[in-house]
Amino acid sequence: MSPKVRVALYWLASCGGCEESQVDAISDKIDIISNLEIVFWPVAMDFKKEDVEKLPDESIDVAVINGGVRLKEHVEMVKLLRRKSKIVIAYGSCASWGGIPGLANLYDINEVLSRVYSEVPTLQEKGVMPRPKSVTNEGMEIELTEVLPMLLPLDAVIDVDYYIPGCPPTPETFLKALETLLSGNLPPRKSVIGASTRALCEECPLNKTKPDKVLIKEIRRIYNTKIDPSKCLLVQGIPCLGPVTRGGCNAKCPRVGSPCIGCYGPLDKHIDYGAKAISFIASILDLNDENEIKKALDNGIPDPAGLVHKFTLPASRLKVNLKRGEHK
Amino acid sequence: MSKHIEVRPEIYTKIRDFMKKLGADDFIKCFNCGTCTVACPIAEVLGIVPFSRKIIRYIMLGLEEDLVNSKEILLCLHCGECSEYCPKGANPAETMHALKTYIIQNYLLKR
Amino acid sequence: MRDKDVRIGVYICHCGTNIAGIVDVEEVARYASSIPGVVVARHYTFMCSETGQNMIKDDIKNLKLNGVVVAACSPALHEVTFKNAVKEAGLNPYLFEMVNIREHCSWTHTDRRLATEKAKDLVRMAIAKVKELEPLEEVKAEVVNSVLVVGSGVAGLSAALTLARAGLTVYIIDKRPVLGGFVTRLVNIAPIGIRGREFVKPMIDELVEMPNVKVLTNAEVISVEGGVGNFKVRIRQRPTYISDLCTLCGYCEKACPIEVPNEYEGKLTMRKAIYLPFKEAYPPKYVIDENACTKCGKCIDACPVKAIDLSVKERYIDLNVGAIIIAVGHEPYEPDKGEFGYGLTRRVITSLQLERLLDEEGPTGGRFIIDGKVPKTIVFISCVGSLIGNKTTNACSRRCCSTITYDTLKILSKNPDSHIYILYRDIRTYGFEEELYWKALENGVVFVKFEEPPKVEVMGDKIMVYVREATINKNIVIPADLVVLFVGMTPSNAGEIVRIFKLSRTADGFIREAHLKLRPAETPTEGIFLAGAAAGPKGVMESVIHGAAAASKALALLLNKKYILREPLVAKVDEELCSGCLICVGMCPFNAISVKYVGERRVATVNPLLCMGCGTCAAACPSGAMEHNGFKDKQILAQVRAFAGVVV
Amino acid sequence: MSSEYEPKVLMFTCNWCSYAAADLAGTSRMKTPHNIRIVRVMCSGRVDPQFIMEAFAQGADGVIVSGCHPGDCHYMEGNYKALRRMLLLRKLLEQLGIEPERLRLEWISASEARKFVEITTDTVEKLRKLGPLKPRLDYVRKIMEEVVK
Amino acid sequence: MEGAKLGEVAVVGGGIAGIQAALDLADTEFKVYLIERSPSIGGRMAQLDKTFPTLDCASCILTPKMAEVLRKDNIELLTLAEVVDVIKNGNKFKLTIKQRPRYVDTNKCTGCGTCVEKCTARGKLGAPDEFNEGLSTRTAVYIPFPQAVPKKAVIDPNICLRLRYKRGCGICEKVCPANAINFNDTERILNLTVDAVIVATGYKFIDPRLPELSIYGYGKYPEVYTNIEFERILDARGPTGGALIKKDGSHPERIVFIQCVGSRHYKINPYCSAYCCMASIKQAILAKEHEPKVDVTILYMDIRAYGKGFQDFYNRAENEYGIRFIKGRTAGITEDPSKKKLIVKYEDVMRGTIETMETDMVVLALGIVPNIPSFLNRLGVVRNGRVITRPGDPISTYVDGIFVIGATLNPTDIPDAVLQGSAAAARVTEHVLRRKTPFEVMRS
Repeated sequence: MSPKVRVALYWLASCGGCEESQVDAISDKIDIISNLEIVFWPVAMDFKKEDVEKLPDESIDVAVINGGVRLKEHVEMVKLLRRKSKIVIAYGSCASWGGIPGLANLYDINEVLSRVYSEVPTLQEKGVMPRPKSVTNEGMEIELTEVLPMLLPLDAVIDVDYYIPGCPPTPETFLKALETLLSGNLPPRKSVIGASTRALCEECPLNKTKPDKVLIKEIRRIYNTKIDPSKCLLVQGIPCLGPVTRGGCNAKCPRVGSPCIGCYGPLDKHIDYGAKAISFIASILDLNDENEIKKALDNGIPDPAGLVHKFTLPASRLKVNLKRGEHK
Repeated sequence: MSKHIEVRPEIYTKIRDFMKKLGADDFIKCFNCGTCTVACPIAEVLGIVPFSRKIIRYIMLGLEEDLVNSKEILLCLHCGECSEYCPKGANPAETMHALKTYIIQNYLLKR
Repeated sequence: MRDKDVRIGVYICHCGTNIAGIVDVEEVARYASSIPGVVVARHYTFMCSETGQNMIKDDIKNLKLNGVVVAACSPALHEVTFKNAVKEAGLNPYLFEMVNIREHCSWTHTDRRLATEKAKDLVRMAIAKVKELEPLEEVKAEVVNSVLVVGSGVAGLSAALTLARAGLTVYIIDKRPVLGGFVTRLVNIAPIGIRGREFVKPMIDELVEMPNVKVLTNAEVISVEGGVGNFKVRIRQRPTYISDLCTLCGYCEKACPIEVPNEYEGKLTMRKAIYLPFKEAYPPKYVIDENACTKCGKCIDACPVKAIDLSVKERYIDLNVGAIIIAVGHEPYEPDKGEFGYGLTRRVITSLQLERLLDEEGPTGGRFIIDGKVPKTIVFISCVGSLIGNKTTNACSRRCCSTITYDTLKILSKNPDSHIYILYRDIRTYGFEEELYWKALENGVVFVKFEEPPKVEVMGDKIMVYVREATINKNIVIPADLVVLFVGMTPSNAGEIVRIFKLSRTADGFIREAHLKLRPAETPTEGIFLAGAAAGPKGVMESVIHGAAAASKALALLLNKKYILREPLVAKVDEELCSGCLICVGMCPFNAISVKYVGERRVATVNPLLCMGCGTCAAACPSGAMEHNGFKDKQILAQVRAFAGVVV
Repeated sequence: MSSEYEPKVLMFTCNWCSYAAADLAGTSRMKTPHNIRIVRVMCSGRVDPQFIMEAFAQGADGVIVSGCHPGDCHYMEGNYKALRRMLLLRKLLEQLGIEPERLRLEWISASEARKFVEITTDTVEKLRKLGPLKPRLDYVRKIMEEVVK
Repeated sequence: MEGAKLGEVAVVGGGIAGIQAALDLADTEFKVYLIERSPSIGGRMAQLDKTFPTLDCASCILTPKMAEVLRKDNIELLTLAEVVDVIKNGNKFKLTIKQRPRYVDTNKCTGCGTCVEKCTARGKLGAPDEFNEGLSTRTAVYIPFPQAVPKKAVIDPNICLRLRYKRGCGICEKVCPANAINFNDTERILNLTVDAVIVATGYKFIDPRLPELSIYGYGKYPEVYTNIEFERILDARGPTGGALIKKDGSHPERIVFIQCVGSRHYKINPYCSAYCCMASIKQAILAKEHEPKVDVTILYMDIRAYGKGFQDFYNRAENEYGIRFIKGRTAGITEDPSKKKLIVKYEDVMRGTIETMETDMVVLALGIVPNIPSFLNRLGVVRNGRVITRPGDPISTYVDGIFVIGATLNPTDIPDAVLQGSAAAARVTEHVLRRKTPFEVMRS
């Protein structure tokens, strides 16, 4: 066998789901495990930053980073890993486009912090803000990294070689991606690996139940709608993002009657995933009177950004709510 | 509709028949273009404007007392300039001349 | 973007001083030459002239251009001209973009610097788009050598006759029960002086005998699909209860209990629910007025040849034609009740009713009488419905002045000692028709010009017409026995026609031509032509000519042609990207998108012959697989980025 | 906002109605503001919300989408689809800090040159009061540049 | 019958009507001979700057149609050619055509204009430029106008020194890069046999120097122009480069248009010339656009704004451009030598007052009469100066196969002329395909 592949794994503004999927994927793949040499994996073992700094540049074969860039410390770590690794992979929706934490970009960072540290009802001491430097009771000086004014996807900070989509990417996606990487002929840089090049509908078992004209009279909410799980959700008025989202998860959600929420992200031709989703959902709303349309949209989609930019806001064309920040 | 003067078509026919006998009924061709007024040497001087065109309108609309009281008919020198310039060949000069005889015969002598 | 091998030619037109007067054309040309990919940028006084076009052709050949931008007038005028020039030089005509720096720039701005700045932006945007354009081949479409003529007035008949004589199959339809249109109600067609129906009769007789002509009365188009060379038209024919067995004996009419005003006679007389519109009408049979008929069935029993069947239902006919000629004519303006006294007395009539009174076959047998008496003093008021009145098209109806003078002569021939006054805004007897005006004068008709519309007051059997005779500074009143309102021409339900045939209208409400002077007999939609008063007020003879002109365009399109070339600016599916989500299928009103299988993958596919090229499906396609040739995402985005100043 | 700020307005017009209205405004020599740049599409139904997002991201201060009056569309229903998309897009844009007045959807028929002039002039007036979009975009770009340094 | 020519047609007259007829015929697979008397097609419309009511520039409408005439390979263009005789035999027509010498080989000449620059017969030795209605002069060898089709040079034998004296000069021959000059070109007689003839020879202006029109002082006062001359002044390609200036170069403060000059007059021409009301309104608007401060008045008897969009154009002229419309007629124009102004005395009929207006320029809306070629007289279709056509079909004469369109028939404007052009093409198609006379109506 060729020498072991030296792998570094790291996580930023993450929920740990990506790690779960990585473990699920390779825990029974002895041939793969035996081939890997993990040089840095702080979430699992006690690796320190110095361990990476000691390594010669580009000595790590693959760095798999998940989670969005939220803190100043994240920026330093990913720059370090970039320097030390030949290939950097953005693993999962957060690393690729900012993910759900990216929705914080809709608000000014001070609003976010005050919400977290003073308005949340379960707080005992309200208003205690994180301070960059402080002294513990034992008199030890400790530092806290600063929160960035906006959350960024990985490729906004460092040069990313490949993306593996999903929240989290399914084990199959991760294995397919690994297979592609280890297959010797690497796809062009910056391409999405492990997933399909076409939209989810193609894999979805419910797609064939569509009538020949997909037109809906109203947009319904999943939580208060009794749906027929054997039929395409979109046709029943549920805003399923399957048609505009990349396939590769084998339609995990629609298969169990839950609409696709777009975690596998945009397709290659999209320039703004959210705008494209807006376009197709509005187009099939078969109403012609302006007030009727407004009523249907207000009832069906009270929070458009939440629906169409759940995973992609920081990578969208506008990236943030332009009305927040000092520049009101 | 206070001071609306009633149009009397029979007057127009009466005058037209009279003028026809005198061979001066070309005036019916007039389409009110106003060249005769400008061509007339004395109209502007005497300040009685518009000149022959106004008379022809009176005839066409049958405004009898306007015709009788109009001094233009008597002042007209019959120089013929207006007929010279008239684009319609409506011969206003002849009309004024014939009209003078008509007014004299029917109104002045009777008074 | 094929930046390395991009070789673009940019041409700025002065259009005399129309553009160069405001826009600094040298500066725009200089700026264009500074943009990467542009190998030549010229400016010339008239790019659309032969010299201008040769300039483009020579550059394409000598400099091996693979993209052309022309900044000049609106593409509506000369996009075709320049495309042909590019094509003749051997370059694919779809690697060309036109920039409107005249109507959208020099003609609408005054500040030279800002207008030049805008022209430069528009040129930059066009260059960015041309870099993304791809060569396209025109779509070869089968052509059907038949024409549908909508409307059987003079214009429709003239067009149908010319096309039928040239050998094309012609379908001519009319919403009314008989052919002939508005002109059949006129008593004298200038300059011949014969009745309207006598004028159209020989045309109809020749048409109906031709094997390649089909006539449908009581018929209206309800939907049109497809495009030039291959229209699918659905026609609804309201029930014609009476069959061809009818021998015009008239027993049914006697038996019919229902009486309604006869609109053919200008509502001056009554007619039965079952009636013959006018003498020698075609089709030669009686007609049942659906709104009036109570289906009592008395006529069925009275009919000796059992020609009447009241249970006939309306039927739908589908036609497949290569071209359509819209000749739906006009509707005479119907004054409101009380407008200039109309409807308050029988002594105020419209010019339509006058025509019937002058017709020997009319309600008064040609004797010009009202309520039995010969009207001594008659006052005509012109421009009602055109320039004056409650609802006006604010446009001259062109024919009223000539018709007024012509009718006065006819009245005077019947009642020589009537006194006729014509109250007018302008007497517009244009061209040789001036002699009608002179003849009317010589017959003692008095013309009074008004600036304020005259007022009409009904006083017993006298109608007092008050008007200001400004030329002698007097307010006069004419005690009239009869007032005739000369009603103008208004568009005949143009709203409906425009909706079905997807056309548009000009400010006066009539149907809009492609271009008043360049293409007066065509509409902007390829394959749909326009003739007669539908396009705007017109005389009978002018309608004959307009009908022939429309026919000439249809002949040029269809005569001896097996196929035509259609614009390839249609939608196309990238089957590698299509996920089969079928969102696009629901978007297409023309059913041009259907489903097909690549292996076992279901994908969408577009039929280029049915696709009209609107691009709605491309905007809706969630994965970007559906593309709109000539307006692809990358092409429009290039323009958007160039708009923001991005020089790429 | 400062008076010398000249808003940049991108206008998508449909080929059959609004483009012809713009032409008619030109032939009638009606004066329109200099800030409008027109992109011609065959139907307002072709305007993809992505184009509008790109326009704002590139610094357009306002975007007008104009088509034929409902019922008059040369392609039957293209304008209805534009209406639906713009209504939903405007809700999203509001959440992303773009004032709704910056995106207008108007019906302009081929003979309504005066309406074309009124709408373009009114839009530029409103955008002058709203102020430029560029400073906010520059602020975001500045943050991202600092992070990458 | 795909592509096979349906027949051969002669179109006499290369104005807008003739060009449209030729184009439509070519589209319907006819072989067309377009016969034009002057060196280039385009007719009167080529001299126009703008056209009513849309204010499109005339060349934007005309030049592409002229360019298309060249592009159509089944249209053969015969310029400097006049139809001398037309004889009908069977259902064909034999045409005798006299083609004047161009003295330039059209295959070689590229229209570069070098000869024109070098020609010695210019200025006083030159000739009045027909394109600018004689307001400027042109050289002996010249190109009629920038967008001429064919854009080739032509030599005027009356003023060319070489052609008049058989030797000397010949500079154009020396400088011509394509040596296209050919001094011994001769007149040619051509014979054509065609299936149908469309006559579109346009109109003639009433001579403004007629004694009855002397009251207007045309020719006597320099600042009295006919409307076609005024159009040339407004045109950027015209003598003043589009600047609205008087002959002495100064800007006019006031312009007066006088309608119906040589029209609606019982002695000169009883008919209305149809185009001139709208032409004057258009020129008034253009004058206002060139010089917004100029004061413009139109003296009219009736404004004949009868066509589509005309009334709207008239309203806009009055309300938006502030052009004064006065119903009235002048009895003559005199000059105030001291102030070098022209005096127009007229009656404002609607106010019944005599007005005397000082003006800088006067534009006469000159009447027109059909320009009927002599061969039509011999075919017996002309009676007292008017072409007689079938009552049911105004463009078909009683001689089957002879059609007459445009101003040759009656005074028409451009949209109607274009329509008549297409209609004539349809009539020819009918005539050839069915050999049946159109509209057997009232053969009285």
